[in-house]
Amino acid sequence: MSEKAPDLTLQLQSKPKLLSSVRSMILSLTQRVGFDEIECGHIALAIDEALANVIRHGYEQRDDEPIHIGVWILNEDRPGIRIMIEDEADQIDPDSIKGRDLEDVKPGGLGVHIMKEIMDFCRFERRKQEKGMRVIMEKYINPEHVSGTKEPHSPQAT
Amino acid sequence: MSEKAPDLTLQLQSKPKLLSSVRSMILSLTQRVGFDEIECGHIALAIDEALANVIRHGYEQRDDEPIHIGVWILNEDRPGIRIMIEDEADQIDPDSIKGRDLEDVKPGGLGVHIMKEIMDFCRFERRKQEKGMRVIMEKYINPEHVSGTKEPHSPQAT
Amino acid sequence: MTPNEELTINIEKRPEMTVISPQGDIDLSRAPGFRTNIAEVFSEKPAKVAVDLSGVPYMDSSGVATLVEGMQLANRSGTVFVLVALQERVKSIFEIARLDTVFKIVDELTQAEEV
Amino acid sequence: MTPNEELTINIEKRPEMTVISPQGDIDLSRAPGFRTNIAEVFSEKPAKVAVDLSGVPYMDSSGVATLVEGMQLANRSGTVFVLVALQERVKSIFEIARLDTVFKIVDELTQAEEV
Ligand SMILES: Nc1ncnc2c1ncn2[C@@H]1O[C@H](COP(=O)(O)OP(=O)(O)O)[C@@H](O)[C@H]1O
Ligand SMILES: Nc1ncnc2c1ncn2[C@@H]1O[C@H](COP(=O)(O)OP(=O)(O)O)[C@@H](O)[C@H]1O
Repeated sequence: MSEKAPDLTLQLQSKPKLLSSVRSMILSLTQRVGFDEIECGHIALAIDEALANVIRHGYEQRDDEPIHIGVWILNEDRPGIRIMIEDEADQIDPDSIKGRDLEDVKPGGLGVHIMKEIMDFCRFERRKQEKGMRVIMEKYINPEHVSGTKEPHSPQAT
Repeated sequence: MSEKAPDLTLQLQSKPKLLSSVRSMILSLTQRVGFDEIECGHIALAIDEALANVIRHGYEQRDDEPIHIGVWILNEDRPGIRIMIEDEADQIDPDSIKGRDLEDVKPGGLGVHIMKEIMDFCRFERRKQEKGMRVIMEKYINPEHVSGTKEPHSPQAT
Repeated sequence: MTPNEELTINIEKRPEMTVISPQGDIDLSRAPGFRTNIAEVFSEKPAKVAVDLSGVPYMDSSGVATLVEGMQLANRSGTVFVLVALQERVKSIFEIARLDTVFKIVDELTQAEEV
Repeated sequence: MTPNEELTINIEKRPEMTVISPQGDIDLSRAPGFRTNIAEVFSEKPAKVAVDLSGVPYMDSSGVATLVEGMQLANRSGTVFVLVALQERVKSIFEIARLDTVFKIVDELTQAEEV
Protein backbone atom coordinates (compact mmCIF):
# COMPACT_ATOMS: atom_id res chain seq x y z
CA MET A 1 0.00 0.00 0.00
CA SER A 2 1.58 3.26 -1.04
CA GLU A 3 0.34 6.82 -1.06
CA LYS A 4 1.26 10.47 -1.58
CA ALA A 5 4.48 11.61 0.09
CA PRO A 6 4.00 13.86 3.13
CA ASP A 7 4.00 17.61 2.56
CA LEU A 8 6.46 17.90 5.36
CA THR A 9 8.55 15.41 7.30
CA LEU A 10 10.51 16.01 10.43
CA GLN A 11 13.07 13.82 12.15
CA LEU A 12 14.17 14.64 15.63
CA GLN A 13 16.14 13.07 18.39
CA SER A 14 14.12 11.98 21.41
CA LYS A 15 15.02 15.08 23.43
CA PRO A 16 12.20 16.63 25.49
CA LYS A 17 13.55 20.12 24.83
CA LEU A 18 12.81 19.74 21.11
CA LEU A 19 9.07 19.25 21.69
CA SER A 20 8.32 22.97 21.91
CA SER A 21 9.70 23.47 18.41
CA VAL A 22 7.45 20.76 17.02
CA ARG A 23 4.44 22.30 18.77
CA SER A 24 5.24 25.69 17.27
CA MET A 25 5.51 24.19 13.82
CA ILE A 26 2.23 22.33 14.13
CA LEU A 27 0.48 25.42 15.52
CA SER A 28 1.62 27.50 12.60
CA LEU A 29 0.82 24.83 10.03
CA THR A 30 -2.69 24.15 11.37
CA GLN A 31 -3.37 27.91 11.36
CA ARG A 32 -2.43 28.08 7.70
CA VAL A 33 -4.52 25.01 6.95
CA GLY A 34 -7.50 26.84 8.38
CA PHE A 35 -8.23 25.39 11.83
CA ASP A 36 -9.45 27.86 14.43
CA GLU A 37 -7.20 28.96 17.31
CA ILE A 38 -8.59 26.45 19.81
CA GLU A 39 -8.32 23.53 17.40
CA CYS A 40 -4.73 24.51 16.51
CA GLY A 41 -3.82 24.44 20.20
CA HIS A 42 -5.55 21.10 20.64
CA ILE A 43 -3.81 19.49 17.67
CA ALA A 44 -0.41 20.71 18.92
CA LEU A 45 -1.25 19.21 22.32
CA ALA A 46 -2.19 15.84 20.80
CA ILE A 47 1.10 15.70 18.87
CA ASP A 48 3.03 16.73 21.97
CA GLU A 49 1.40 13.92 23.96
CA ALA A 50 2.21 11.37 21.27
CA LEU A 51 5.87 12.48 21.16
CA ALA A 52 6.14 12.54 24.95
CA ASN A 53 4.85 8.94 25.02
CA VAL A 54 7.41 7.84 22.45
CA ILE A 55 10.16 9.37 24.58
CA ARG A 56 8.86 8.05 27.92
CA HIS A 57 7.51 4.65 26.98
CA GLY A 58 9.00 3.70 23.62
CA TYR A 59 12.50 4.94 24.39
CA GLU A 60 12.33 4.88 28.21
CA GLN A 61 13.71 8.43 28.35
CA ARG A 62 16.78 7.76 26.16
CA ASP A 63 17.38 11.09 24.47
CA ASP A 64 19.32 10.16 21.35
CA GLU A 65 16.84 7.93 19.53
CA PRO A 66 15.10 8.88 16.27
CA ILE A 67 11.50 10.04 15.95
CA HIS A 68 9.97 10.48 12.48
CA ILE A 69 7.03 12.75 11.86
CA GLY A 70 5.12 13.02 8.59
CA VAL A 71 2.52 15.68 7.96
CA TRP A 72 -0.03 15.70 5.15
CA ILE A 73 -2.29 18.61 4.41
CA LEU A 74 -5.58 17.00 3.39
CA ASN A 75 -7.27 18.96 0.67
CA GLU A 76 -9.68 16.82 -1.22
CA ASP A 77 -13.05 15.77 0.03
CA ARG A 78 -12.12 16.07 3.68
CA PRO A 79 -9.90 19.09 4.35
CA GLY A 80 -7.71 18.75 7.39
CA ILE A 81 -4.40 17.35 8.50
CA ARG A 82 -2.85 13.92 8.92
CA ILE A 83 0.11 13.37 11.20
CA MET A 84 2.09 10.15 11.43
CA ILE A 85 4.63 9.62 14.21
CA GLU A 86 7.02 6.67 13.98
CA ASP A 87 9.68 5.41 16.34
CA GLU A 88 12.28 2.65 16.27
CA ALA A 89 11.51 1.30 19.72
CA ASP A 90 10.56 -2.27 20.62
CA GLN A 91 7.21 -3.31 19.26
CA ILE A 92 4.31 -3.90 21.61
CA ASP A 93 0.68 -4.87 21.18
CA PRO A 94 -1.02 -1.72 19.82
CA ASP A 95 -4.14 -2.63 21.78
CA SER A 96 -2.18 -2.27 25.01
CA ILE A 97 -1.85 1.46 24.32
CA LYS A 98 -5.03 2.91 25.68
CA GLY A 99 -6.34 5.69 27.84
CA ARG A 100 -7.39 4.88 31.38
CA ASP A 101 -10.68 5.44 33.13
CA LEU A 102 -10.78 9.14 33.97
CA GLU A 103 -13.01 8.62 37.01
CA ASP A 104 -9.95 7.43 38.85
CA VAL A 105 -8.04 10.63 39.61
CA LYS A 106 -4.30 9.93 39.69
CA PRO A 107 -1.16 11.38 38.20
CA GLY A 108 -0.52 10.25 34.63
CA GLY A 109 -2.46 8.11 32.24
CA LEU A 110 -3.95 11.04 30.35
CA GLY A 111 -1.91 11.20 27.15
CA VAL A 112 -3.71 8.62 25.02
CA HIS A 113 -7.07 9.84 26.24
CA ILE A 114 -6.16 13.40 25.16
CA MET A 115 -4.99 12.23 21.74
CA LYS A 116 -8.20 10.27 21.07
CA GLU A 117 -10.43 13.00 22.41
CA ILE A 118 -8.84 15.72 20.27
CA MET A 119 -8.26 13.94 16.99
CA ASP A 120 -10.98 12.63 14.69
CA PHE A 121 -8.89 9.55 13.96
CA CYS A 122 -6.10 8.00 16.04
CA ARG A 123 -4.62 4.55 15.50
CA PHE A 124 -1.54 2.85 16.93
CA GLU A 125 0.14 0.08 14.96
CA ARG A 126 3.36 -1.85 14.54
CA ARG A 127 5.58 -0.64 11.72
CA LYS A 128 6.24 -3.12 8.95
CA GLN A 129 9.90 -3.28 10.00
CA GLU A 130 11.23 -5.40 12.81
CA LYS A 131 11.28 -2.45 15.14
CA GLY A 132 9.13 0.51 15.81
CA MET A 133 5.61 1.64 16.56
CA ARG A 134 3.52 4.16 14.65
CA VAL A 135 0.58 6.34 15.44
CA ILE A 136 -1.54 7.94 12.73
CA MET A 137 -3.80 10.81 13.64
CA GLU A 138 -6.18 12.87 11.54
CA LYS A 139 -8.19 15.95 12.26
CA TYR A 140 -10.68 17.44 9.82
CA ILE A 141 -11.71 21.02 9.45
CA ASN A 142 -15.39 20.16 9.30
CA PRO A 143 -15.72 17.21 11.63
CA GLU A 144 -19.46 16.99 10.87
CA HIS A 145 -18.38 15.37 7.61
CA VAL A 146 -16.81 12.55 9.57
CA SER A 147 -18.63 9.27 9.54
CA GLY A 148 -19.24 7.43 12.79
CA THR A 149 -16.65 4.79 12.01
CA LYS A 150 -13.78 7.27 12.25
CA GLU A 151 -12.00 5.63 9.33
CA PRO A 152 -8.92 7.45 8.05
CA HIS A 153 -9.15 9.74 5.11
CA SER A 154 -7.11 7.55 2.79
CA PRO A 155 -5.08 4.35 3.03
CA GLN A 156 -2.46 4.33 5.71
CA ALA A 157 1.26 4.63 4.98
CA THR A 158 3.43 1.55 4.95
CA MET B 1 34.18 14.07 5.95
CA SER B 2 31.46 13.00 8.32
CA GLU B 3 30.06 14.54 11.46
CA LYS B 4 27.35 14.36 14.11
CA ALA B 5 23.83 13.85 12.80
CA PRO B 6 21.54 16.89 13.03
CA ASP B 7 19.41 17.25 16.15
CA LEU B 8 16.49 17.84 13.88
CA THR B 9 15.90 17.45 10.17
CA LEU B 10 12.99 18.68 8.18
CA GLN B 11 11.96 17.92 4.62
CA LEU B 12 9.34 19.99 2.93
CA GLN B 13 7.93 20.49 -0.49
CA SER B 14 8.78 23.79 -2.15
CA LYS B 15 5.45 25.39 -1.26
CA PRO B 16 5.55 29.03 -0.11
CA LYS B 17 2.72 28.42 2.34
CA LEU B 18 4.90 26.02 4.35
CA LEU B 19 7.51 28.70 5.12
CA SER B 20 5.59 30.13 8.08
CA SER B 21 5.72 26.72 9.80
CA VAL B 22 9.47 26.54 9.38
CA ARG B 23 9.84 30.06 10.78
CA SER B 24 7.76 29.15 13.81
CA MET B 25 9.86 26.08 14.43
CA ILE B 26 13.11 28.00 14.14
CA LEU B 27 11.80 30.78 16.39
CA SER B 28 10.88 28.32 19.09
CA LEU B 29 14.10 26.35 18.78
CA THR B 30 16.35 29.40 18.92
CA GLN B 31 14.46 30.62 22.00
CA ARG B 32 15.13 27.32 23.73
CA VAL B 33 18.76 27.43 22.64
CA GLY B 34 19.09 30.77 24.40
CA PHE B 35 19.13 33.50 21.76
CA ASP B 36 17.37 36.74 22.68
CA GLU B 37 14.04 37.71 21.08
CA ILE B 38 15.57 39.92 18.40
CA GLU B 39 18.16 37.34 17.41
CA CYS B 40 15.49 34.62 17.21
CA GLY B 41 13.48 36.77 14.82
CA HIS B 42 16.58 37.52 12.76
CA ILE B 43 17.58 33.87 12.47
CA ALA B 44 14.04 32.91 11.38
CA LEU B 45 14.22 35.67 8.76
CA ALA B 46 17.56 34.42 7.42
CA ILE B 47 16.20 30.87 7.08
CA ASP B 48 13.04 32.17 5.42
CA GLU B 49 15.13 34.11 2.90
CA ALA B 50 17.24 31.05 2.12
CA LEU B 51 14.13 28.91 1.58
CA ALA B 52 12.42 31.57 -0.52
CA ASN B 53 15.52 31.70 -2.74
CA VAL B 54 15.51 27.93 -3.20
CA ILE B 55 11.86 28.11 -4.26
CA ARG B 56 12.25 31.15 -6.52
CA HIS B 57 15.68 30.60 -8.05
CA GLY B 58 16.57 26.93 -7.51
CA TYR B 59 13.15 25.57 -8.37
CA GLU B 60 11.80 28.51 -10.41
CA GLN B 61 8.58 28.49 -8.36
CA ARG B 62 7.80 24.79 -8.88
CA ASP B 63 5.97 23.85 -5.70
CA ASP B 64 6.47 20.10 -5.48
CA GLU B 65 10.24 19.83 -5.21
CA PRO B 66 12.09 18.69 -2.09
CA ILE B 67 13.91 20.94 0.35
CA HIS B 68 16.00 19.41 3.14
CA ILE B 69 16.81 21.27 6.33
CA GLY B 70 19.20 20.08 9.01
CA VAL B 71 19.52 21.81 12.37
CA TRP B 72 22.29 21.30 14.89
CA ILE B 73 22.28 22.81 18.35
CA LEU B 74 25.91 23.75 18.96
CA ASN B 75 26.88 23.20 22.55
CA GLU B 76 30.57 22.83 22.93
CA ASP B 77 33.04 25.69 22.78
CA ARG B 78 30.77 27.89 20.65
CA PRO B 79 27.10 27.63 21.71
CA GLY B 80 24.68 28.46 18.96
CA ILE B 81 22.90 26.92 16.04
CA ARG B 82 23.86 25.54 12.63
CA ILE B 83 21.32 25.27 9.84
CA MET B 84 21.92 23.52 6.54
CA ILE B 85 19.48 23.88 3.66
CA GLU B 86 19.81 21.59 0.65
CA ASP B 87 17.90 21.42 -2.60
CA GLU B 88 17.92 19.15 -5.66
CA ALA B 89 17.94 21.95 -8.22
CA ASP B 90 20.47 22.47 -10.99
CA GLN B 91 23.92 23.32 -9.74
CA ILE B 92 25.31 26.79 -10.31
CA ASP B 93 28.53 28.55 -9.38
CA PRO B 94 28.19 29.27 -5.63
CA ASP B 95 30.11 32.51 -6.15
CA SER B 96 27.31 33.75 -8.40
CA ILE B 97 25.01 33.81 -5.37
CA LYS B 98 25.72 37.12 -3.77
CA GLY B 99 24.03 40.16 -2.30
CA ARG B 100 23.85 43.28 -4.43
CA ASP B 101 25.02 46.79 -3.66
CA LEU B 102 22.45 48.26 -1.31
CA GLU B 103 23.13 51.82 -2.46
CA ASP B 104 21.08 51.04 -5.53
CA VAL B 105 17.46 51.09 -4.29
CA LYS B 106 15.38 48.64 -6.32
CA PRO B 107 12.93 45.83 -5.67
CA GLY B 108 14.57 42.51 -4.82
CA GLY B 109 18.18 41.54 -4.41
CA LEU B 110 18.05 41.66 -0.62
CA GLY B 111 17.82 38.01 0.46
CA VAL B 112 21.49 37.02 0.35
CA HIS B 113 22.50 40.29 1.92
CA ILE B 114 20.09 39.67 4.81
CA MET B 115 21.36 36.12 5.32
CA LYS B 116 25.02 37.24 5.45
CA GLU B 117 24.27 40.22 7.65
CA ILE B 118 22.32 38.18 10.22
CA MET B 119 24.33 35.00 10.43
CA ASP B 120 27.89 34.70 11.73
CA PHE B 121 28.69 32.19 9.01
CA CYS B 122 26.99 31.67 5.63
CA ARG B 123 28.37 29.60 2.79
CA PHE B 124 26.82 28.40 -0.47
CA GLU B 125 28.20 25.27 -2.12
CA ARG B 126 27.43 22.53 -4.62
CA ARG B 127 26.27 19.29 -3.05
CA LYS B 128 28.47 16.27 -3.65
CA GLN B 129 25.71 14.73 -5.77
CA GLU B 130 25.04 15.53 -9.39
CA LYS B 131 22.25 17.89 -8.48
CA GLY B 132 21.56 20.34 -5.76
CA MET B 133 22.92 23.35 -3.96
CA ARG B 134 23.48 23.76 -0.25
CA VAL B 135 23.79 26.67 2.13
CA ILE B 136 25.26 26.31 5.59
CA MET B 137 24.61 29.02 8.13
CA GLU B 138 25.72 29.39 11.72
CA LYS B 139 24.87 31.83 14.44
CA TYR B 140 26.56 31.88 17.82
CA ILE B 141 25.12 32.99 21.12
CA ASN B 142 28.19 35.02 22.03
CA PRO B 143 29.38 36.35 18.70
CA GLU B 144 32.29 38.10 20.40
CA HIS B 145 33.87 34.63 20.54
CA VAL B 146 33.85 34.50 16.77
CA SER B 147 37.16 34.90 15.05
CA GLY B 148 37.47 37.35 12.21
CA THR B 149 37.69 34.61 9.61
CA LYS B 150 34.10 33.49 10.18
CA GLU B 151 35.08 29.85 9.79
CA PRO B 152 32.35 27.33 10.63
CA HIS B 153 32.23 25.72 14.01
CA SER B 154 33.17 22.26 12.77
CA PRO B 155 33.70 20.49 9.46
CA GLN B 156 30.87 20.80 6.99
CA ALA B 157 28.46 17.99 6.18
CA THR B 158 28.93 15.92 3.07
CA MET C 1 22.60 25.01 30.75
CA THR C 2 20.97 27.44 28.37
CA PRO C 3 18.63 30.10 29.79
CA ASN C 4 15.33 28.65 28.59
CA GLU C 5 16.04 25.03 29.39
CA GLU C 6 14.50 25.32 32.83
CA LEU C 7 11.16 26.71 33.89
CA THR C 8 11.35 29.94 35.86
CA ILE C 9 9.41 29.42 39.09
CA ASN C 10 8.82 32.07 41.72
CA ILE C 11 7.87 30.88 45.19
CA GLU C 12 6.47 33.47 47.57
CA LYS C 13 5.75 32.60 51.19
CA ARG C 14 2.96 34.85 52.38
CA PRO C 15 1.48 34.64 55.89
CA GLU C 16 -1.83 33.24 54.59
CA MET C 17 -0.49 31.00 51.81
CA THR C 18 2.47 29.99 49.66
CA VAL C 19 2.16 31.15 46.05
CA ILE C 20 3.98 29.18 43.32
CA SER C 21 4.23 31.10 40.03
CA PRO C 22 5.78 29.20 37.12
CA GLN C 23 6.59 31.20 33.97
CA GLY C 24 6.57 29.50 30.59
CA ASP C 25 5.36 26.32 28.92
CA ILE C 26 5.17 23.27 31.17
CA ASP C 27 5.92 20.22 29.04
CA LEU C 28 7.91 17.01 29.32
CA SER C 29 11.19 18.92 29.48
CA ARG C 30 10.06 21.17 32.30
CA ALA C 31 7.64 19.11 34.37
CA PRO C 32 10.47 17.46 36.37
CA GLY C 33 11.74 20.83 37.65
CA PHE C 34 8.20 21.90 38.45
CA ARG C 35 7.67 18.65 40.36
CA THR C 36 10.75 19.25 42.51
CA ASN C 37 9.53 22.74 43.37
CA ILE C 38 6.06 21.55 44.35
CA ALA C 39 7.53 18.81 46.53
CA GLU C 40 9.79 21.34 48.28
CA VAL C 41 6.87 23.63 49.03
CA PHE C 42 4.82 20.78 50.52
CA SER C 43 7.74 19.57 52.62
CA GLU C 44 7.20 22.67 54.75
CA LYS C 45 3.54 21.72 55.31
CA PRO C 46 1.96 25.09 54.52
CA ALA C 47 -1.74 25.67 55.35
CA LYS C 48 -2.52 26.77 51.81
CA VAL C 49 -0.74 26.53 48.44
CA ALA C 50 -1.82 28.52 45.37
CA VAL C 51 -0.32 27.81 41.95
CA ASP C 52 -0.60 30.98 39.87
CA LEU C 53 -0.72 29.79 36.26
CA SER C 54 -1.21 33.20 34.66
CA GLY C 55 2.32 32.99 33.23
CA VAL C 56 1.84 29.52 31.72
CA PRO C 57 0.61 29.66 28.12
CA TYR C 58 0.88 25.90 27.57
CA MET C 59 0.73 22.74 29.64
CA ASP C 60 0.67 19.11 28.59
CA SER C 61 -0.32 16.02 30.56
CA SER C 62 3.06 15.85 32.29
CA GLY C 63 2.31 19.25 33.84
CA VAL C 64 -1.20 18.14 34.75
CA ALA C 65 0.20 14.97 36.34
CA THR C 66 2.49 17.10 38.48
CA LEU C 67 -0.48 19.13 39.71
CA VAL C 68 -2.47 15.96 40.45
CA GLU C 69 0.48 14.82 42.53
CA GLY C 70 0.42 18.19 44.28
CA MET C 71 -3.26 17.70 45.07
CA GLN C 72 -2.52 14.29 46.52
CA LEU C 73 0.26 15.72 48.71
CA ALA C 74 -2.18 18.42 49.79
CA ASN C 75 -4.88 15.90 50.71
CA ARG C 76 -2.38 13.94 52.76
CA SER C 77 -1.12 16.94 54.74
CA GLY C 78 -4.46 18.76 55.02
CA THR C 79 -3.17 21.64 52.88
CA VAL C 80 -5.63 23.70 50.83
CA PHE C 81 -4.51 23.55 47.17
CA VAL C 82 -5.79 26.09 44.64
CA LEU C 83 -5.04 26.71 40.96
CA VAL C 84 -5.25 30.34 39.91
CA ALA C 85 -5.69 32.21 36.61
CA LEU C 86 -5.52 29.42 34.03
CA GLN C 87 -5.10 30.66 30.47
CA GLU C 88 -7.67 29.35 27.96
CA ARG C 89 -5.38 26.74 26.44
CA VAL C 90 -4.40 25.39 29.81
CA LYS C 91 -8.02 25.36 31.03
CA SER C 92 -8.84 23.32 27.97
CA ILE C 93 -6.53 20.41 28.89
CA PHE C 94 -8.10 20.25 32.36
CA GLU C 95 -11.48 20.00 30.70
CA ILE C 96 -10.38 17.25 28.30
CA ALA C 97 -8.94 15.35 31.27
CA ARG C 98 -12.18 15.99 33.23
CA LEU C 99 -10.11 17.54 36.00
CA ASP C 100 -11.69 20.99 35.86
CA THR C 101 -14.15 20.00 38.58
CA VAL C 102 -11.65 18.00 40.63
CA PHE C 103 -9.30 20.91 41.30
CA LYS C 104 -10.21 24.11 43.13
CA ILE C 105 -9.76 26.67 40.36
CA VAL C 106 -10.19 30.45 40.75
CA ASP C 107 -9.66 33.35 38.38
CA GLU C 108 -7.63 35.67 40.60
CA LEU C 109 -5.14 35.39 43.40
CA THR C 110 -7.33 37.44 45.75
CA GLN C 111 -10.04 34.81 45.39
CA ALA C 112 -7.59 32.14 46.50
CA GLU C 113 -7.50 33.78 49.92
CA GLU C 114 -11.18 33.00 50.40
CA VAL C 115 -11.03 29.33 49.42
CA MET D 1 -8.67 28.09 -0.62
CA THR D 2 -8.21 27.91 3.13
CA PRO D 3 -8.88 31.03 5.20
CA ASN D 4 -5.27 31.91 6.05
CA GLU D 5 -3.81 31.27 2.64
CA GLU D 6 -4.29 34.87 1.57
CA LEU D 7 -3.35 38.07 3.33
CA THR D 8 -6.28 40.10 4.60
CA ILE D 9 -5.92 43.62 3.24
CA ASN D 10 -8.23 46.52 4.04
CA ILE D 11 -8.19 49.47 1.65
CA GLU D 12 -9.80 52.67 2.85
CA LYS D 13 -10.17 55.64 0.53
CA ARG D 14 -10.16 58.77 2.67
CA PRO D 15 -10.41 62.27 1.18
CA GLU D 16 -6.80 63.10 2.12
CA MET D 17 -5.21 59.69 1.43
CA THR D 18 -5.72 56.01 0.67
CA VAL D 19 -4.84 53.76 3.60
CA ILE D 20 -3.77 50.16 2.89
CA SER D 21 -3.86 47.96 6.00
CA PRO D 22 -2.57 44.39 5.54
CA GLN D 23 -3.15 41.96 8.41
CA GLY D 24 -0.73 39.07 8.99
CA ASP D 25 2.73 37.92 7.98
CA ILE D 26 3.90 39.09 4.56
CA ASP D 27 6.14 36.39 3.12
CA LEU D 28 6.71 34.67 -0.21
CA SER D 29 3.24 33.11 -0.13
CA ARG D 30 1.48 36.40 0.46
CA ALA D 31 3.60 39.05 -1.24
CA PRO D 32 1.97 38.41 -4.65
CA GLY D 33 -1.51 39.26 -3.31
CA PHE D 34 -0.11 42.33 -1.57
CA ARG D 35 1.54 43.40 -4.83
CA THR D 36 -1.75 43.19 -6.72
CA ASN D 37 -3.46 45.34 -4.10
CA ILE D 38 -0.75 48.00 -4.18
CA ALA D 39 -0.87 48.13 -7.97
CA GLU D 40 -4.65 48.54 -7.90
CA VAL D 41 -4.43 51.43 -5.45
CA PHE D 42 -1.84 53.22 -7.58
CA SER D 43 -3.86 52.71 -10.76
CA GLU D 44 -6.26 55.31 -9.37
CA LYS D 45 -3.41 57.84 -8.97
CA PRO D 46 -4.17 58.94 -5.41
CA ALA D 47 -2.38 62.01 -3.99
CA LYS D 48 -1.17 60.09 -0.96
CA VAL D 49 -0.90 56.41 -0.02
CA ALA D 50 -0.24 55.22 3.53
CA VAL D 51 0.53 51.56 4.27
CA ASP D 52 -0.46 50.86 7.87
CA LEU D 53 1.79 47.99 8.97
CA SER D 54 0.58 47.81 12.58
CA GLY D 55 -1.10 44.47 11.80
CA VAL D 56 1.99 42.91 10.23
CA PRO D 57 4.13 41.02 12.75
CA TYR D 58 6.53 39.65 10.13
CA MET D 59 7.79 40.64 6.71
CA ASP D 60 10.54 39.13 4.57
CA SER D 61 12.39 40.57 1.59
CA SER D 62 9.54 39.70 -0.79
CA GLY D 63 7.30 42.04 1.23
CA VAL D 64 10.01 44.69 1.26
CA ALA D 65 10.46 44.33 -2.52
CA THR D 66 6.74 44.94 -2.96
CA LEU D 67 6.98 48.15 -0.94
CA VAL D 68 10.03 49.29 -2.94
CA GLU D 69 7.95 48.75 -6.08
CA GLY D 70 5.19 50.80 -4.46
CA MET D 71 7.66 53.61 -3.82
CA GLN D 72 8.75 53.51 -7.46
CA LEU D 73 5.14 53.70 -8.62
CA ALA D 74 4.66 56.62 -6.23
CA ASN D 75 7.70 58.46 -7.58
CA ARG D 76 6.46 58.01 -11.12
CA SER D 77 2.95 59.33 -10.44
CA GLY D 78 3.94 62.02 -7.93
CA THR D 79 2.08 60.23 -5.13
CA VAL D 80 3.23 60.69 -1.52
CA PHE D 81 4.01 57.21 -0.11
CA VAL D 82 4.24 56.65 3.65
CA LEU D 83 4.78 53.57 5.81
CA VAL D 84 3.05 53.68 9.18
CA ALA D 85 3.45 51.89 12.53
CA LEU D 86 6.10 49.27 11.76
CA GLN D 87 6.43 46.60 14.44
CA GLU D 88 9.95 46.07 15.82
CA ARG D 89 10.66 42.93 13.79
CA VAL D 90 9.53 44.55 10.58
CA LYS D 91 11.50 47.72 11.32
CA SER D 92 14.54 45.53 11.74
CA ILE D 93 14.46 44.15 8.17
CA PHE D 94 14.26 47.72 6.81
CA GLU D 95 17.35 48.53 8.84
CA ILE D 96 19.25 45.47 7.63
CA ALA D 97 18.32 46.38 4.05
CA ARG D 98 19.37 50.01 4.74
CA LEU D 99 15.92 51.13 3.61
CA ASP D 100 14.86 52.73 6.88
CA THR D 101 16.06 56.10 5.63
CA VAL D 102 14.84 55.65 2.05
CA PHE D 103 11.16 55.30 2.96
CA LYS D 104 9.04 57.89 4.71
CA ILE D 105 8.21 56.08 7.95
CA VAL D 106 5.98 57.45 10.73
CA ASP D 107 4.71 55.95 13.97
CA GLU D 108 1.02 56.81 13.71
CA LEU D 109 -1.55 57.27 11.02
CA THR D 110 -2.30 60.85 12.16
CA GLN D 111 1.33 61.73 11.43
CA ALA D 112 0.91 60.44 7.87
CA GLU D 113 -1.51 63.29 7.26
CA GLU D 114 1.27 65.81 7.84
CA VAL D 115 3.85 64.20 5.55
N1 LIG E 1 4.54 5.44 22.16
C1 LIG E 1 4.29 4.45 23.05
N2 LIG E 1 5.05 3.33 23.08
C2 LIG E 1 4.79 2.36 23.95
N3 LIG E 1 3.80 2.38 24.85
C3 LIG E 1 3.01 3.46 24.90
C4 LIG E 1 3.21 4.55 24.01
N4 LIG E 1 2.27 5.48 24.26
C5 LIG E 1 1.53 4.99 25.27
N5 LIG E 1 1.96 3.79 25.67
C6 LIG E 1 1.38 2.93 26.73
O1 LIG E 1 0.04 3.42 26.96
C7 LIG E 1 -0.11 3.79 28.32
C8 LIG E 1 -1.02 4.99 28.44
O2 LIG E 1 -0.38 6.18 27.99
P1 LIG E 1 -0.86 7.60 28.48
O3 LIG E 1 -2.34 7.67 28.34
O4 LIG E 1 -0.09 8.62 27.74
O5 LIG E 1 -0.52 7.68 30.02
P2 LIG E 1 0.91 7.64 30.74
O6 LIG E 1 1.92 7.88 29.68
O7 LIG E 1 0.87 8.75 31.75
O8 LIG E 1 0.98 6.28 31.34
C9 LIG E 1 1.28 4.04 28.84
O9 LIG E 1 1.37 3.84 30.24
C10 LIG E 1 2.09 3.03 28.05
O10 LIG E 1 2.05 1.78 28.65
N1 LIG F 1 19.06 29.01 -3.72
C1 LIG F 1 19.50 29.65 -4.84
N2 LIG F 1 19.68 28.95 -5.97
C2 LIG F 1 20.11 29.55 -7.08
N3 LIG F 1 20.41 30.86 -7.15
C3 LIG F 1 20.25 31.62 -6.07
C4 LIG F 1 19.79 31.05 -4.86
N4 LIG F 1 19.74 32.03 -3.94
C5 LIG F 1 20.14 33.15 -4.54
N5 LIG F 1 20.45 32.92 -5.84
C6 LIG F 1 20.97 33.92 -6.81
O1 LIG F 1 21.48 35.03 -6.06
C7 LIG F 1 20.81 36.24 -6.44
C8 LIG F 1 20.62 37.15 -5.24
O2 LIG F 1 19.61 36.63 -4.38
P1 LIG F 1 18.87 37.60 -3.40
O3 LIG F 1 19.87 38.44 -2.68
O4 LIG F 1 17.99 36.77 -2.52
O5 LIG F 1 17.98 38.55 -4.29
P2 LIG F 1 16.77 38.20 -5.27
O6 LIG F 1 16.35 36.82 -4.90
O7 LIG F 1 15.72 39.20 -4.97
O8 LIG F 1 17.32 38.30 -6.62
C9 LIG F 1 19.51 35.80 -7.07
O9 LIG F 1 19.04 36.73 -8.00
C10 LIG F 1 19.91 34.47 -7.74
O10 LIG F 1 20.50 34.70 -8.97
